Amino acid sequence: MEEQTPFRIGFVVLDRQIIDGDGRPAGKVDDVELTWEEGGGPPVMSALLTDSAALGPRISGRAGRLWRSAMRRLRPSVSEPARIAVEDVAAFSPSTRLTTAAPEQANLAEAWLRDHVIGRIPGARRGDDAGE
Amino acid sequence: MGTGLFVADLAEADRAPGVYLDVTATHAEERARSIAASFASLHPPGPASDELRAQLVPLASDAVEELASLRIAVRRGDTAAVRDAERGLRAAADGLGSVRGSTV
Amino acid sequence: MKRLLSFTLGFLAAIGGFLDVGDLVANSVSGARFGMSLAWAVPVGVVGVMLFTEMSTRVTVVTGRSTFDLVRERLGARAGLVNLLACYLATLLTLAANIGGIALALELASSIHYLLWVPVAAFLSWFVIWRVPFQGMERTYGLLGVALIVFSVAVWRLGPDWGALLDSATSFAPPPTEPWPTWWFYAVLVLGAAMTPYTVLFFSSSAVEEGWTAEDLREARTNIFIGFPFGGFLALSIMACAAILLHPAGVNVHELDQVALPAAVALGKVGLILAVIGFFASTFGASLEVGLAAGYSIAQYFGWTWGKTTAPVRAARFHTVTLLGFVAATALILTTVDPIKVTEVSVILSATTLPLTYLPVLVVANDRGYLGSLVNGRATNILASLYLVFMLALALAAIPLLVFTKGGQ
Amino acid sequence: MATTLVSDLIGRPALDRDGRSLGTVQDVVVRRTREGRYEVVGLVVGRHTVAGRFGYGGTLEPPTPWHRVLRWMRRHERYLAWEDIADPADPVRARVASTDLRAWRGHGHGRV
Repeated sequence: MEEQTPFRIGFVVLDRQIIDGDGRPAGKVDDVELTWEEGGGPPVMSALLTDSAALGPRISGRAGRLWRSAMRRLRPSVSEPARIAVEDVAAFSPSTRLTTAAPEQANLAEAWLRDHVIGRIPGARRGDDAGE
Repeated sequence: MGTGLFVADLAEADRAPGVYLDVTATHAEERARSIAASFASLHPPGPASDELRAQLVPLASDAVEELASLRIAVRRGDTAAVRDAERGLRAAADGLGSVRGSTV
Repeated sequence: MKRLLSFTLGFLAAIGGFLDVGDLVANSVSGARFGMSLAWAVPVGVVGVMLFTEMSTRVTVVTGRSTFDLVRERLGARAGLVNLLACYLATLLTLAANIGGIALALELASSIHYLLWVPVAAFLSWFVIWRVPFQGMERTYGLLGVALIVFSVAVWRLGPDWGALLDSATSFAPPPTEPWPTWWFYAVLVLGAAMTPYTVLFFSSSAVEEGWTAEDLREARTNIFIGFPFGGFLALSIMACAAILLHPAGVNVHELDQVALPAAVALGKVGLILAVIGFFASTFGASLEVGLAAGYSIAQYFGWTWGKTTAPVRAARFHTVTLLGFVAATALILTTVDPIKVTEVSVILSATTLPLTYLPVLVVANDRGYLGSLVNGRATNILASLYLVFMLALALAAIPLLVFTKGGQ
Repeated sequence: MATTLVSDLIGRPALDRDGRSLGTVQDVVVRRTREGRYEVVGLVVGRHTVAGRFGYGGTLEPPTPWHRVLRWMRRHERYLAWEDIADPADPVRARVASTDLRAWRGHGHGRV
């Protein structure tokens, strides 16, 4: 992807749907991490953060704090949002496609619910009925 | 009460399932009862309206009684009782109509 | 032949999907109280929902991006979240109203108290979402929903004075005895019932579920442009029945059983049975669509795997949220609050949240970067802009009218 | 190897050389270099409006009445190239006066 034209993170990366290596949705880009190298010069986009906990800072004001505390109570174990290195990103548009599988952390809630709630209900493992 | 009259007509002509008539009559009765009760509990603003209230309260309770007898008749499928209830209802309706006519 | 079959099913689903407890109540109450003077609201509402659904389906089919995915992208996380919560609340209320509607319809067929039916109705709706394949689901309630044609036949059988009906329909004003604010409240009710956000969300998301691509756009459009107007015709028939029979008798509609009265008076037992079947199908179909729409909106905002057609095990968060939606809605109705009042409030809330999802879809539908040559044409844009202003006015007026007229007293 | 989050950067007040407010940081503009790194090339500053995101780049042609409304709502937006930024801390200080800044006419998105 040799595209050189500059683009705005807010338009192209933030809040975009992440599709992991095998085509499954893996959440939204809730935040982006920038890193300054020692040698000075402009920072570089180093990672994408995805996890509803990462959404907290983006919802500024009281709602944001409410959101963050709720998230902490829901999942005390997970403090850091899931981090995806920029190198794993194949393309940013139309959605953020990864070359690798999504980090395990992004799917913690999905896995927990699958094993403890949904998996328990009979018929949960029925095949995809592709619309038939 | 309009609903009650419709239910009575349908019951007499046997043009609707009894189950439906029973539910509709019961709902009509419940609504009439709550309206009559809330009206009766209203404090009449002045002496002039006492006379109006004296007319309306009994008429309202007549209507509720007629709807109750209609419900019972419909549930029993007793068309004769339905016809009586309908006559009573029509009378109460005309009574209320005339009161409304005089005041408006 | 398969093309024709899938066409008719889509067409039927659009009818069955269009009418829900909100339409049944709003049109019948307005007809009983105002005659046909609110008839204009139905076509206006139908054109609005057709326009909105066509745009959002076109955007979803071409970009593969669902409505709430785009809402968040265009509004950003914060404004998107406010939008999501407002729409989710309206959708939950609509779900509760329709589950109440199913229970009331079953009460009419069994004279067992509707509250006993509520858990059954909720479980049945959830179970169909959980197990029954997508088109099978749409086919059932779509076919049964057409039973509501009985109201159109009833209008004809009641042999109304067509001249008087027409005068009332073109009067665009409340009957002398009725105040303007109440008349406008019921206008918002009829419009809100026709232009429900969940219909748009369900229709566009189901395009993704059924794997539609740009080629299927033509079929999607025929479903919308024929199915919805036919649904509007049935809504008008319900209003006409109430206007012809209940209005002169001074009967105000407070219960679902009264909505069915004209069908019984005009066509006897057969008419009544068809009406009750139609009630059951439209409220049941609506519960499925609203239940899914609630799950879709949250899953699409957070970017989870979503979709009824994917195996539940692979969309655990989506199915959990959908299940919780059903539990919350059932709990609300079990508090013995009057389902008809819940219906009216849910319609008012839907009308208030309508522009929140309409605006982002209108913007994306004009973005060549997303739709290429399929962006809105000039005519569509003019109409869409008019409706944007109209929907904003509707949204601003809805709640004040609800409060001022104390629920349309 | 200091890192910051875009969410911290967005919303930070921005001042020009003479201390006059440029509004707040609205967005970060990056460009992919030959080595495949995404280097920040500048910031978009201005007054926060929801419409800030609506307008996107050149590919949006809203119906005529709305086009003017959207452009009017985003009239405060200015583009601050990274070289013109003296100090990216809080608040962001620019080396140039606000008058010489132009809005960012870059490519919105599309097939990036």
